[in-house]
Amino acid sequence: MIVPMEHLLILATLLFALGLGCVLVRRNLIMILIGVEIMINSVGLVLVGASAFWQQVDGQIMVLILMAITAAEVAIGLALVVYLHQQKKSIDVGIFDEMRG
Amino acid sequence: MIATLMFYLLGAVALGATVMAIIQRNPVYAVIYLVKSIFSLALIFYLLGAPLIAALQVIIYAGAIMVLFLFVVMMLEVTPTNAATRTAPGWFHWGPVLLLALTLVVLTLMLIGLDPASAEGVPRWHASPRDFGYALFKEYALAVKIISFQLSFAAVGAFHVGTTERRRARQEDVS
Amino acid sequence: MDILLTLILLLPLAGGVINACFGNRMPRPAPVFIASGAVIGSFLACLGSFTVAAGEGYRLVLFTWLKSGDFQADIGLLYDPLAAIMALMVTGVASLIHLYAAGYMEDDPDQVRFFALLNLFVFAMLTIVLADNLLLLFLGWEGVGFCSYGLIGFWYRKTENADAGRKAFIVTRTGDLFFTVALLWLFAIFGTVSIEGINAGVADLDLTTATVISLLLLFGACGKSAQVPLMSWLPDAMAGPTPVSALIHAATMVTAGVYLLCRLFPLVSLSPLALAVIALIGIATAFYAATCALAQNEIKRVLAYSTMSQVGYMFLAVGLGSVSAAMFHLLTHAFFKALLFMTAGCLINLAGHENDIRRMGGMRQRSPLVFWLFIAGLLCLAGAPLTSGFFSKDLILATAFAHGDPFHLGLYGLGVATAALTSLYCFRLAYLVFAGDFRGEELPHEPNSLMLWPLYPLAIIGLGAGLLNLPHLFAGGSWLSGWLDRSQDVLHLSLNTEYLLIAAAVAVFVLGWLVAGLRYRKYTEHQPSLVSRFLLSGWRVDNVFDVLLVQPFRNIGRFCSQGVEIGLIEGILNGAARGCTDLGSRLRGFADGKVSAYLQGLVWGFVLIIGWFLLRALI
Amino acid sequence: MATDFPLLSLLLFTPLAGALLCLVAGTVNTSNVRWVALVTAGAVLILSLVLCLIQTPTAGWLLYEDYSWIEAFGIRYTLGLDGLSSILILLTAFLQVLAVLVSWQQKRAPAIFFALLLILETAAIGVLLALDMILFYLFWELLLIPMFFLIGVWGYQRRFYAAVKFFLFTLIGSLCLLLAVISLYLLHGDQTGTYTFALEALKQTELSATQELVFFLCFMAAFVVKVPLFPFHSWLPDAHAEGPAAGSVDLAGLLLKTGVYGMIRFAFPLFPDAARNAMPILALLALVGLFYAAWVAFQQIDIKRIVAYSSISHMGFVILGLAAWNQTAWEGSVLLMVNHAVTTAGLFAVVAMIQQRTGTRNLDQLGGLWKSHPNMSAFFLLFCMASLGLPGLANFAGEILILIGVFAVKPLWAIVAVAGVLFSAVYTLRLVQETLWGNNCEPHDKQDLVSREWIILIPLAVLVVLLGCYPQPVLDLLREPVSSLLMSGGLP
Amino acid sequence: MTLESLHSLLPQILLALGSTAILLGGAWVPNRRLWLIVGMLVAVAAALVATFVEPAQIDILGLYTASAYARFCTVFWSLTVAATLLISCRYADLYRFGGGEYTSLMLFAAAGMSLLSAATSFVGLFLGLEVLTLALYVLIAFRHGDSRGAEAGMKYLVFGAVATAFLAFGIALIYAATGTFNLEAAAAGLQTEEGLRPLGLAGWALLLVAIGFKISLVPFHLWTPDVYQGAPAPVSGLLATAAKGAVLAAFLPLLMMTGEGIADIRSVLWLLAIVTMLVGSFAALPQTNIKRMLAYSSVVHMGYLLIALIVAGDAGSQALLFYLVVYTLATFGAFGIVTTFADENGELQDYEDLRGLASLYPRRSAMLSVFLLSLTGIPPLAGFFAKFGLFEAAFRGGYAELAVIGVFASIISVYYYLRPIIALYSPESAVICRDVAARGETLVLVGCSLLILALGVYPAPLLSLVELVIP
Repeated sequence: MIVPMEHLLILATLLFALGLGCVLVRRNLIMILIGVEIMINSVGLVLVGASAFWQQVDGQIMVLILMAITAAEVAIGLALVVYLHQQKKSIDVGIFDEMRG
Repeated sequence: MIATLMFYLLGAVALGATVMAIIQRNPVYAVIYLVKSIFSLALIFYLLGAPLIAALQVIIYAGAIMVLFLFVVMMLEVTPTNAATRTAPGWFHWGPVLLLALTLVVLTLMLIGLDPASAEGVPRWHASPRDFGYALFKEYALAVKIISFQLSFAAVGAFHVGTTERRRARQEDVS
Repeated sequence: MDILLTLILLLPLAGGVINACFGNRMPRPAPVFIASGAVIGSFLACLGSFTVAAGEGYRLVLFTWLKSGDFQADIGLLYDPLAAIMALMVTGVASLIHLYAAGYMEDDPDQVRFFALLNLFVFAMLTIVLADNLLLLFLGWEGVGFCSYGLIGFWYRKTENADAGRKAFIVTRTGDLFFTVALLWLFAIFGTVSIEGINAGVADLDLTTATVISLLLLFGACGKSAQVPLMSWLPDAMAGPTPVSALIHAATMVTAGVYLLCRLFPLVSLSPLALAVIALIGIATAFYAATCALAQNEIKRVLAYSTMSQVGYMFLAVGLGSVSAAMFHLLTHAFFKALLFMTAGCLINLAGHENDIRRMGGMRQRSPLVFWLFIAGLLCLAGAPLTSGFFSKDLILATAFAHGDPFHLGLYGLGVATAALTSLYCFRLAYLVFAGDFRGEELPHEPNSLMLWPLYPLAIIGLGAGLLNLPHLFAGGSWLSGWLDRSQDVLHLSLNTEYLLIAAAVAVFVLGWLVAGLRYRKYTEHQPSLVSRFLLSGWRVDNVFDVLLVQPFRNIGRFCSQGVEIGLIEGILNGAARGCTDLGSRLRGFADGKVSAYLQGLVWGFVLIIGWFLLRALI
Repeated sequence: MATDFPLLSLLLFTPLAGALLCLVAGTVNTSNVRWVALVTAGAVLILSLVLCLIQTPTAGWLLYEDYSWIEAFGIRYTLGLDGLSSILILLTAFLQVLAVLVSWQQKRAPAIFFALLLILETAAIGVLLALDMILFYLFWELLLIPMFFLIGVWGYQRRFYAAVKFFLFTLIGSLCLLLAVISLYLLHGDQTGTYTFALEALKQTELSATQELVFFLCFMAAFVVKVPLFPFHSWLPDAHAEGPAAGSVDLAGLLLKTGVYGMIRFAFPLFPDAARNAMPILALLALVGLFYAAWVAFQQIDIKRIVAYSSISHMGFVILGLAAWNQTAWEGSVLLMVNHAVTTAGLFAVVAMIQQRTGTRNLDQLGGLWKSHPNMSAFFLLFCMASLGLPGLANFAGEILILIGVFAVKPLWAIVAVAGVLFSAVYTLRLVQETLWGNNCEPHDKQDLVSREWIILIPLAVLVVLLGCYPQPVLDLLREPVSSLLMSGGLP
Repeated sequence: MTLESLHSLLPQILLALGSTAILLGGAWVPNRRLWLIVGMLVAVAAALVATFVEPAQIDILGLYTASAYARFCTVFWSLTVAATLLISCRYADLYRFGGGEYTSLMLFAAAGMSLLSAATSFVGLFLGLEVLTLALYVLIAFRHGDSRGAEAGMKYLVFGAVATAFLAFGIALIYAATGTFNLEAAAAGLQTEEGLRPLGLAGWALLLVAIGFKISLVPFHLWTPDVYQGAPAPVSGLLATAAKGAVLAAFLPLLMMTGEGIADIRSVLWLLAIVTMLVGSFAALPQTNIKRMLAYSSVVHMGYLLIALIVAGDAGSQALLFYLVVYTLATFGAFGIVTTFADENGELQDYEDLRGLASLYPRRSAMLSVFLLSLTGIPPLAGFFAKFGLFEAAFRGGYAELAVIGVFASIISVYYYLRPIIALYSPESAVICRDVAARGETLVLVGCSLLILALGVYPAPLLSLVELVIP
């Protein structure tokens, strides 16, 4: 390992927190999805770090799986964004509160 | 030692780029910043002995997913339209971008000149593409299959969700 | 013999049930025949079986009513001298009253109900009389209460009548509470409720218990017999049809209390204190009722108060320890009071359904026959010499005098004073009703013959019933005392004393007459004085009860239903329900439809879990 | 009498079969449904009558059935019939026939209505027969559903409120019961190694005083609510007032009884010591309820609510009898329960008729009904008199036995209770007064009783008189079961 | 990847391939009914295969297992999906669903669920969950032009994506702490007293957030009512039952283990169970929309199921599976009834719309009552024995407090379950003429209610089956 695992984890956690913050603070649907991407990136960082730590290849494979899954999710998500935009002419999540209670 | 230093530098770049991505009002800028963050993470991956993942990170994330984002952002024209942001961005805007970009380029160049196998402090272990492929298609073959299904269904789903009413009506007439 | 005895009870019951169930489906006179026939049959059965009762009496158990654990109560009859003479009186008077009622109620559309209830009443009364155990007695006791309730409120379309019935029922039931407690207590002590069993076992009873039980019985009797303090229902009960007043509220039911005390006399007589209280209540009632009778304006109310007063005398007699005196007065009173009531019914008819004696007057001209019958009754009531009332009342007063101690002498004095008052209100009534000219406007409504002729035998018996227990002074043999096996009740006073007592009695009778004659010979319209208003309202007892009992009852009721039920219990329940829904709404408010809020919830949950881990790690 | 024929199961499931038949028949022709219901209810009545008649008053189970049911939990299908249950079953069957007759004119969804009535009957019989705690609980809860629908669907304006209140109240109690049963079961299983819900086995469980008290309270929570004892009675007036006539008949006649039955069959024998200690509290609540309900009844203006509160008052009496814990009082309690069921059923039946004719149950708007409907009024008067405890009519017999039993133990309780009898007279007479007497009501329907109503009221009236004058057959049947239950609870 | 492992995964493969085939076929032959029926047959076939074909090997590449337990889950989820497809026939016609796409996505979701509950490794778990979630994203927003459906899809997407991120981060942390993706080994690795243990616990916390989202535990439940309300009724039915059950089932084997690490997780679950039961119950009280009410009800029931999960052991898992089956029958049935009441104007959701429907549709109303009462736990419906088993297990496991809170929650539940029933049976009828129920719908609903009744009277068969398969 080039750095202590802790430092790596701190970096990942910071990234994760930033992504979560983005998800929480932004109301633009696309920005929320971007926030999720940031979070998943940080996951990749942890996995690669752990993979190096345990000297196993499994973690890296998990990163690959994660990428593929994310790609699929983003595809659907963005399609939905387009669909929502068609309907409401907006991608501000705040206006989608027809159902509540 | 260099690798360690690079890790911290790259981490700082990634964090900075991410922060910038988050605070952007304009999603286009955000995507660009994010690409920067992804690049730096890819470099860290490389440092951590995952060259293949580093490459894939750039190719898939930056190359596919972020482009998709950009595409949608452009298509929906969701960029803010108020006057303040439409004016040509000044140094306040360009400064961080350039700085980060510059750092990245320097670091990349340094990495190219660095042999991970011989550099001091870099672990001897790294996942060679052969190991990787072996594990992927042997142990995790099932996962690959599932992912392939998953991606195809994502396509179907995206297609279904994205289909416009007009096209659907045409479909209905056929059935 | 068993059959005859059973018939005494069964006939009125059958008559009542048949009338109640099928009366309305039968042609018109049939229910009357059934009812009267049943009672007369019962009377004949009494007569036929009278001799069996002599001595120890006759026991008959029909079937077991209730048996559980140690408790057993039978439907059983105890036909002893006391019961026999009482049953004879009840059935006899009831027969005559039924006949009278046949005339009186001729045109009433609800005749059937009337006769059904009347028959049931006779049945219940006979059950009291004949029951061999207290529980069965209690059945009759409550039964007469119910029938009286139904009959007082017979003309239910007027709410006052129904109210009067209800009042009678509830007040008498208040007395019944004490009776019930006495019953329970007696069972707890003796392990039986049989009257014979209780009377046989009283010897071992300690004094306090005996006193308390006797007092409980006394209060029970007070309720039924309209004695102080449970007397206020009787005047109101006059709302019922006149035959009812005659039968229930003069001859039979109100004397049930006296009968009860006589029936359990071995128990009651154990405690001198209880006897004294009985005597006191008796004389107090007698005096109270006599004063009230003085001021009444309705003919039946006068008679009602007089009944109360006379029953007070009977209580006094029991309190003095003389069962035969009590029974003697009970019998004579039954006859002449029934006579009085029924005649009063005729008078009311004659006055054109007018109750108020201030609007009568000159009734003698309307029907001399009725006048004489009524006077016969009044003389008995007032204690005119040689009438039955004279003898029976005199016996009681003499017994009181014979005790000799100051307490009893005081009782005697009050008794004599009451006798004077009795005479006074009797003649006041006579003068107001018969003297002068008719003051009302209504045309007379002639009583039919069926209403008149049962009065003759009653008048004769009423006047002559003194023979039943004629003291030796008048060459009598005190037959009743003998029959009841109460030779100790026969007085042995010196001749002088006896003459003195008789003289006193005659004197007060005459005194009353004279005063009444002076005061009421000529009717003058005048504003009632404060005193007479006080007396008219029965010493304002109703108001007192209203304030002391009825209002608190209502208020507690309101407190329970408004305060506790709706306020407290419902309040707590609704509060809990509202708390739940409020909490629900608040929780629901978290789901405000905004994704960002939801995401915050998610993060808070994450923080919660991490916090929980930390907490566990730290502790 | 040991027969292999599952007579008890037959008794238990005949109404259920009838209910299914009703539903099936309802799809063809709705007017036939009531006949199906009547015939079924009649058959059950005959069967239960036979069961009552064939038994001799001996101790032990007259009939007993025991099959394996759910092995995994040790739940068995155990039924047993003794004098106590047979009396109450007979009562149930009788009242159910009346309930069917009372709702003869049911227009809304008669098939479901009658099916629910019959399901209710199955549940009630099941409660009275079950000897396995879970089987008992099953039927206990099953009572709720039909009743809930009867009130909630066929009731009056505030039916949802009333139905939910009923449901919630009883469910809270039952769930406490369930918890107690489960933990008792585990405790017993841990002690002996056999996990079973059989009543007889559970009686052997060794319990500490605290455990016993907690279990007892949980059991009582279920039963006390159902009885209902003050202050847990709040659901009853609403349920009565908003429920249909048949619902009220069943509520008063069936449901309330199951509570008392549960106490004497399960709660007391299982936890005798705790029960004995709790008796003064129970008696206190019973006495308070007795007066309180009478007072509240006095203030009501809805006839049904008056009758409902009178039920609470009378059930207070019943509980007081149980609290005395001796033979006479217990026999009196059960007898009063039966009598009260009959009387109250009669009252509710007549009230339904009154409402049908006048369109109101408000005392202020009623009055003088004797004039227009003498026969109906006569029955009403009879039931009212029975209700206020006139000797010779039904309720008195039970009340006096209770009083005697109680007086032997705690004279003060009895004396206070006697006063309660007066209170019942006060509100009952007010009820009679303002409906039958007076002159201020013009009913739109002048029809006095029709033949169907005669058929309903005559048996009730006959029973009211019969139970008042000759309750001995009932008492004979009760003697042995009651004394053995008292034994198992430990006689004082 | 050997033939044996393929053979062992036959049901899942059948589902996935069938789904693909139908997708392709649907593009050529646009016959909606046909594909729905075919899809249903495929699902049933998968169930049959899972039942009767003995797997060649139990452990499949270290990702999945083919144990009796996993097969039981496969059977159950497949059948649920089959029922969903059957019940969707009329509904799909009504809203002109693309038959091929809808069916294939459903089958794909079934494959995901079955993989999920068969997972033995975090990789397998993650994949299964993502397959399921992805299919659901589309299915929830399947109704075109329906703004509520779109909103529901969006909410689910955002939540799902965030949850995926949490899940992935959690898995990554656990991997970092233990060095393995294998579920049991990972959990076992946690128990050792190492410096990395806090890392693992943090990973579990993240993981629990993701699970909490999937099975909508409080406070991760907020999306639930909105999504259920907006999604097509059959999809809501699937969401509330199989989609949650699969997640729970996946974690059951894990909780069967003992040890300190698991104890920590148990304690969190304990807390979550309490909060979930209480908050869910209270939040359900003021609901006036049946789908939202059912959503909250599902939240509460997940709280109940957590009790069983916490107790684990034989008693707990038996109770859990039994409860899950019974709960699925009832909830699915209730959503099924909502499905049958849908027409061109939309679904019947508000209680106001339900008023008086019983007089028009006595059978469906009766069935809805049966379902809701079973959820309440009233005998003689299956819900009673389910709750009974649960509370018994809780007592046995020494979690009496959970049982008591569960009882409290079921008391509150009475109110919200009874409200729609009373609305149905109120005399005044909402004057809406609804379509008659299709044959398929009737079949499914009658089947559900009969099963509920039968299990309520005689639960022994299911109990012994469950006993047979518990891990």
